[in-house]
Amino acid sequence: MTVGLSVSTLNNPFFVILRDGAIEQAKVLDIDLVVMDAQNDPAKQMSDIEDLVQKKVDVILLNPTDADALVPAVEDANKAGIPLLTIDRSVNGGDVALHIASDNVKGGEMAGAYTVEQLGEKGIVVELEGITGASAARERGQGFDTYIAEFSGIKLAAKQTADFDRAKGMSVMENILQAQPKIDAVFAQNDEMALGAVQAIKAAKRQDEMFVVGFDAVPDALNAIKAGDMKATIAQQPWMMGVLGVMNGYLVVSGVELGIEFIPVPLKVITE
Amino acid sequence: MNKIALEFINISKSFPGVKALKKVSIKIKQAKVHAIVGENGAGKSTLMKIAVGELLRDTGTIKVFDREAQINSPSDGYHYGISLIHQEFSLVPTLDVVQNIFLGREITKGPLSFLDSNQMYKRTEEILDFLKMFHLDPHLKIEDLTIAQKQVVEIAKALSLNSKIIIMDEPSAALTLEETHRLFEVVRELKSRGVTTLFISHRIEEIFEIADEVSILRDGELILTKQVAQIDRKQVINNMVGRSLEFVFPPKAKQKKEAKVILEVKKITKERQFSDISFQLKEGEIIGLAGLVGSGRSEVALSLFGLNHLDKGEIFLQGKTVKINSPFEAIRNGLALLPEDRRELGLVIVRNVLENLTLPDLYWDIARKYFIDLKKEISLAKGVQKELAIRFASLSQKVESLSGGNQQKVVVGKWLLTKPKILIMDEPTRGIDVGAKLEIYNIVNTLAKKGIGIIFISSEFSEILGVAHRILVMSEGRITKELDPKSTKEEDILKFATRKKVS
Amino acid sequence: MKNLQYKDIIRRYGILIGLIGLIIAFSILSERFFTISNMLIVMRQTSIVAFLGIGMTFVILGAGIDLSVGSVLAFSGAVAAGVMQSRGIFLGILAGLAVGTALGAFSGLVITKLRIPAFIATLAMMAIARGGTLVYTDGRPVTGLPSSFAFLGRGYIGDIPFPIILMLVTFVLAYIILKLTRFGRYVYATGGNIDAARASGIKVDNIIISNFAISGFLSGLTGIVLSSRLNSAQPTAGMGYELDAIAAVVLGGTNLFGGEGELWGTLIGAFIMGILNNGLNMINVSSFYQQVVKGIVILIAVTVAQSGKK
Amino acid sequence: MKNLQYKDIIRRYGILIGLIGLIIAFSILSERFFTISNMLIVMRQTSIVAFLGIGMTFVILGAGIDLSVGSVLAFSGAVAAGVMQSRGIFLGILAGLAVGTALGAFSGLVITKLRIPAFIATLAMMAIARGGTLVYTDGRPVTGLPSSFAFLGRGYIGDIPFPIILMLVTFVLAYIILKLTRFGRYVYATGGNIDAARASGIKVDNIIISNFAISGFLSGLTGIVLSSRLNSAQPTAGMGYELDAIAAVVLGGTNLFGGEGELWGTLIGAFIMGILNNGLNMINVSSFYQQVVKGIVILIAVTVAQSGKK
Ligand SMILES: Nc1ncnc2c1ncn2[C@@H]1O[C@H](COP(=O)(O)OP(=O)(O)OP(=O)(O)O)[C@@H](O)[C@H]1O
Ligand SMILES: Nc1ncnc2c1ncn2[C@@H]1O[C@H](COP(=O)(O)OP(=O)(O)OP(=O)(O)O)[C@@H](O)[C@H]1O
Ligand SMILES: [Mg+2]
Ligand SMILES: [Mg+2]
Repeated sequence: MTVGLSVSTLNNPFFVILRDGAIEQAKVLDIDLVVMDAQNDPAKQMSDIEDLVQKKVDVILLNPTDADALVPAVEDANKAGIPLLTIDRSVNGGDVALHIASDNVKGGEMAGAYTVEQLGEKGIVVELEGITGASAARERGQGFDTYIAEFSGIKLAAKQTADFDRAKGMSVMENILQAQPKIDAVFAQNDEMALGAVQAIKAAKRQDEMFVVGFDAVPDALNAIKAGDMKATIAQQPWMMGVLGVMNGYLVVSGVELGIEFIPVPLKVITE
Repeated sequence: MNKIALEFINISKSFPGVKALKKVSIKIKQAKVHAIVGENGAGKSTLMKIAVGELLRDTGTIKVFDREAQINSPSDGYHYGISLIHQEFSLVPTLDVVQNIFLGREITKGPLSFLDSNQMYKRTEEILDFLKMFHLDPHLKIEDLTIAQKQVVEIAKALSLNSKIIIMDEPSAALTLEETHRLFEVVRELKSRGVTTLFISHRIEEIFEIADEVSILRDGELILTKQVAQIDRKQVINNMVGRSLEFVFPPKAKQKKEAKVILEVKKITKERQFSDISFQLKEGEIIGLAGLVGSGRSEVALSLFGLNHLDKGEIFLQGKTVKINSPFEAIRNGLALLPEDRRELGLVIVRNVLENLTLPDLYWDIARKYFIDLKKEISLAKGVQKELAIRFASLSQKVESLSGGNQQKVVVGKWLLTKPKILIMDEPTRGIDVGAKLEIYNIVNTLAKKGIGIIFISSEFSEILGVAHRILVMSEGRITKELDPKSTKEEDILKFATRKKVS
Repeated sequence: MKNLQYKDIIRRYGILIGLIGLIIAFSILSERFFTISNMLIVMRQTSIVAFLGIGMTFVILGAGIDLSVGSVLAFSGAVAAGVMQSRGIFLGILAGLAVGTALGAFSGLVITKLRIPAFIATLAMMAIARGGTLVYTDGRPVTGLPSSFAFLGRGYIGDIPFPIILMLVTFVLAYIILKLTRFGRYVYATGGNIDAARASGIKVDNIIISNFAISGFLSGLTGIVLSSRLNSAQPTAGMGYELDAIAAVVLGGTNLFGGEGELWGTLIGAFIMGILNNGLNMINVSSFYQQVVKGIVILIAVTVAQSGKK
Repeated sequence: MKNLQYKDIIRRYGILIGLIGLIIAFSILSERFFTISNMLIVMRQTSIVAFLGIGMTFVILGAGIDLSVGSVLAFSGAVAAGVMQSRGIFLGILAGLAVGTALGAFSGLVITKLRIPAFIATLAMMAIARGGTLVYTDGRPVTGLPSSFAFLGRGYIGDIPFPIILMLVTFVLAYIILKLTRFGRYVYATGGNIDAARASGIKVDNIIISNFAISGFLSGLTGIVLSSRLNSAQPTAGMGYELDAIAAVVLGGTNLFGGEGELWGTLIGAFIMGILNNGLNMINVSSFYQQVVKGIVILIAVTVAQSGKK
C-alpha cells in the first residue's frame, strides 16, 4: 500500500516534524509513504495532487496550503476514487474521508488569552505576522487580534510582517524596538519569528521589559522556554498529526469504517 | 543648374570637454559630390550625424532644398530624404543582411500586412547586384560578417532608401581598391540621376578622383570650401593639418645583412579560410600582406595570434617551434596584433582611454605584482598619446566618445606599449588622417629599425608599396606571389590579388 | 566568433534533445510517466509557466526583464475574481486582462520615460502589485466564483484540457506577431542594437512599452486561468514565478541580453521544467533531494544542448 | 546615449541624493529614526545585503549574474555550524568559507567550461545548494553553537557592532582589488568586451571563475555571520536574497550587462533598501501597504537619481 502526503511546506520545522511523524508511523505499519512539498504554493500543491493521482497511490494525506484553492484537487482525487484525508487545515469542499484538525484561529485566540492574562489585561503588545496573505498567518492573526480587541487595556502598538522567517523576525523586531520605547509582550505567529525576536530583544538588553509568545512548539522554542527566553508557545502537536494521518489513512484503505469525520488534535499552551 | 540641396548654417555642437563644431556653414549643391575632409576629431562625423538627426545640434539651422528643415530625431533625416552611411556602422548584429537593409521600412503584404520576406530578399539581391561588389549571402547575420562585408551592407542600406542626399562617412576605409572603384561608379551613376553625395575620406587621392567640391574642417571650424579643380593635394593637406606637411612615404629602414629570422610559418592551413601559407620574417623586416577582401589575410593574422586554431602547419619563433593557442601565449612570445575591426577585438568602448591603452601591458609591466603602478601607467599613456598625437579631452574619457580615427590610434598605442618583437598590423591606417598615417609609417620604420619584425596588412596597395620591404600577395586563402616593391606597380599587385591559381 | 547560424541551429535543436532525453529517462524510471493522461497533466501544469514565458520572451528579446509577472498575475487574478462576483464572468475576465496590461504598460513607461533600468522598475512593480493584491483582497483568497468559470482552468474540449488549447493558441498568435509582423522584427532589432534601431527610425520606446504590456497581458491571463484552476484568487499566487518564466526563456536558448532567441525554445524550456517537477514526483525522489536532482538535471540538459556547438 | 561621462557622475551622485532624501523623509516621520542607535541597527542589518552585493558587483561587472547567493549562504552557514559543534569555531568558519568559495567557483567553471549561461548555471546551483542544505540539516535549524561564536554577528568593538566593521573592511578590500589591481581592471574589461579582453591576453575564463568564487566566498561569510546573529543555522536562510543583492548592485548604478559600475554604488543601494525596511517598520506601515510604499519609494529614489541625467 502507498500513502501520499502533500505538505504545504517543509521550509518550516513544524511541518518537517509532521512529516517525520508520518514517516515513523508508515515504518511501523510497513507501508510506503510518498511526501511532496508544495513550497507554500497552492498551484504547486494542486500539481502535486494530480501527480499523486497519476501515481495511483491508495490514499492521500493533504495538508492544504489554502482551504479554497485545494477544493478542485480534492475533487480530482474523489473522481479518481482515491480517499483523501486533510491534516491541520481543512478544505471548503469535496469529499474528505477524515479531517485531523488543529484550528489555527483557535490557537491564535489561546495565544491572545494567555498574553492578556499574563499582562493583567493591561499592556502594550507587538505582533509579528507571517507571510502576508498565507492562510496560517491570516487565521492565527485573526484569532489573536479579535481576542485582544476585547480588552481596552491592551494596546497593539505594532503589527509587522516577518514572513515566518527567523532572520526577518530578528531584524523587524530590532526596528520595532527602536520605534517603541515601551513594549510588554510580543506575539509571533510562529516560533521561528519568535526566536528571531528573542535575539533582537536580548541584543537590545530589554528582555526584562517584555515576554515573547510563539506558535508551533518546535524544539528550539521549547528549549528557549526552558531557558526563559520565551514565555510560551502554542503546541499543535505536529508529530501526532502525522502519526494519526498515516494510521487513519491505513484504516480507510483497509476498508475500516471510521464512523467519524473529524479528529481534533488538542492545542495547548506550553509554558515550561 | 546648381540648386542647393543641403545647407548648414552656423552649426555648433559641443561635448563635455570639446567643442566639436564651431559655427560651421556649408552649402552643398545638388547633383554634386561634395567632399568633407579634416583630421581625426575635426568634427566630420558629428556634422553628418547632425544632418540626419542622430545628434542634436546646439545651435544653427539646416536647410534642405532652401527650406528650413526640422531635423531633431533619427527618423527625421529619412523623412527629408537624407541617408547616412555610418563610419562606425549602425547595424543590428543579431539580424541578417536583408533584415538590416530593410529595417524600419519592411515590405509587407496581405490584408494583415505580414512581412514579405521573399520580396525583401529579391530587392536585396538587386541592390547588391547593382553595387556589383563581392558576393555576399543576404541570409548571413551581421555579426558573422567581416568588416568589409559590414561596410557593404551599410552602403547597400543607405542606397536602398533612394534618398535625394546620401552622406558617406569614410565608406572606402574598409574597402579594397576594387570595391572602392566600384563604389565610385555607383556614386557617379547616382549623380547622373540628380542625387547629391557628401563624401568623407582620409584618402586624399579619392577626393580628387570623385569630388566636385571640397570643404575642409579643422578643430570643428570650416577652413574653406573650394572647387576641387581649383585646389591641389598639397593645399588640401596643409589646410587640414594647419601647417605645411609633405605627404611622402618616409625612407624605409635599412635591413641589416646579418638580420636573422624571428618568425617562420610552414604550410599553415585553416579549413575554408587559408591554406599552405609559408613565409619567413626577419628582424627589422616589414612584410606587406596584400590582397582583396576575403583573401584570408585577417584569418592568417588571427591564427598567428592564437585567436584561431590551425588545422595544419607549424610556427617557428627564433627557430624554435611553438604552439600558440591563446593571445596570452602570443603576447608572451612577443607578438602583437592590431585587429582590423577595432570595436570587435580592439577596444572596450565602455571603458576609458587610459584603461584601454594599458590593458595588454598591465601583466607584463605596469602591474607586474598584482597592483597597478598608477604613476607609471599614466606616464606611459601620456607618452603614447604624444607619440601618436591621439586627440581626447582626458585619459578618463570613454573610448566610445572618441572620433573614429582616434579610436584607431588608441589601439595602435596599446600595442606599442607592450614593446612587441613581432607586430601584425591588420589595416592599421584604416580611417586615420594623413598626418596620423605618416606618424604610423614613421612608427613602423622606427620599430623596424629597433629590429622588430612587422607584418603589414593593407588593402591600399600604394601604402603597401610605400611601406613594405617585401610584398606577399594573397588570393582566396593562398599566397599567389611574392613581389619586390622596388620593381612593382599597383596593377601588378592587383593582377596577383585576383589570380585564382597559385603561380 | 564566426558561423553563428550553425550555432543557433544547434542551440535550438540542442535543447530539444535535452527535453527528449529527459522524457526517455523518466519513461524508463516510471511506467506511469509516459502515458497520455500524464502527458496531458504535465502540459496543463506547464501552461502556467508557458503563458508567462511567452510574454517574457518578448521582454527579453527586447533586452529587458520583467520581475513583476508573479505579482501582476496575482493582482489580475484577484481583480478578475472580485469583479466576477458582482458583474459576471465576462466583465471579470476583461477587468483582469485590463489590469495586467495596464500594469505592464506602466512598467514600460517607467523604463522608457524615466529611464529606469527594467530590473529596478519591474522589481518595484513586483512589490507594488503584490501589495495592491493584499490591499484589494485584504489578504484573504477571493472565493465564491461562478461555477461556469471553472471551465477556463479545469474544462476540457474533447479529451484536451482547455488550458492546453489556450496555451497553443497563445503560442501561435505570439509566434505570428514575432515572426511575421513589423512589430516582431522591431522587437529583435531593439534588443539587438537599440541605437541602430533608433537610427533606422524605429520608435524604440513604443516597442519596449508594448513588450511589457504584452507580458502584463499574459500575466493577467495566467492569473485568471490560475484562479479558475484553484477556484479562488490567492493573494500569494505566483510568488517566485518570475524566475521560472525567465528560466524557461533562457533554457529555450534566448540571449538574456536581447536580440537573439526563438519563441518555441521558450515552450520547450517550460516543458523541461514541467516534466522535471512531474517526473521527480512520479519516481518519488524525496522532496529534499528533488531540488538537488533538479539542479543537476538542468545542468545536464543544457550541457547536452551546448555540446553540439563545438 | 551620448556623453556618458557626465551621465556616470550624475548616476553616481544621483543615487546618493536618493538615499539622503529617504533619510530626511523618515527623520521627519519618526523622531526616533535618525538616532545613532537606530543608524547602527540599520547598518548592521544592511551588512547582510552589503556582503552579498559586493560579491554580486564583481559578478555583474563581469557581465554575469549569480542567483545562487541565497542558497550558498544557507549551505555555508549550515556546514559552518555543523562543523563548529564538533570541531570548534575556527574550523567551522573555515569550512563555511571553503564551501561557499567552492560552490561559487563551481558555478564559474560550469559557465566558462560548459558554456552555460550564468543565469541557468546559478539557477541550478540555487536549487542544488538549497537542496544540499535541507539534506544536510534534515530541514531543521542547526543549534547549540559555541557561545563565543556570538561575537561575529552580535559582538561590538567599542560601540560599533562587529558586522558593521566587517562590512567596511570587506568593502575596502574589495574596493582595492577592483580599483588598484590588475585583476580589477580585467573584471571591467571582461564585462565590457570579452573578445577584446581575450585578444588583449586576458585569461577571461579565470576572471569569470574568480568573480563567482568571490561571490561564493562572500555568500559563505554572510551565512556564517547570519548564523551567529541568529545563534543557529537556518535551512531556509537567505531565501530570495539574490534579488536584494542584485537590486543593490543595479540601484547603485552598475550596468546589468557588465563593464560599467562602481562598488560604492552597491553599498548605497544596499543602504537604501535597509533604510526602507527599517523606516517602514519604525512608522508601522501596515504590512499590506508596506510593499506598495516600498515599490513607489524605490521608483522615486531612482527617478531622482536619473533626473539629473537630462
Ligand atoms: N559622444 C561624444 N562625447 C564626447 N565627445 C565626443 C563625442 N562624439 C564625438 N566627440 C568628440 O568630438 C570631436 C569630433 O568627433 P568626430 O567623430 O566628428 O570627428 P571626425 O572628424 O569624424 O574624426 P574621424 O576622422 O576620426 O572620424 C572629437 O574630439 C571627439 O572626441
Ligand atoms: N567578401 C567575402 N565573401 C565571403 N566570405 C568572406 C568575405 N570576406 C571575408 N570572408 C570570410 O572571411 C575569410 C577571410 O576573410 P578575411 O577577413 O581574413 O579576409 P581579408 O583578406 O582580411 O579581407 P578583409 O580583411 O579585407 O575582409 C574568408 O575565407 C571568408 O570565410
Ligand atoms: Mg568620423
Ligand atoms: Mg582582413
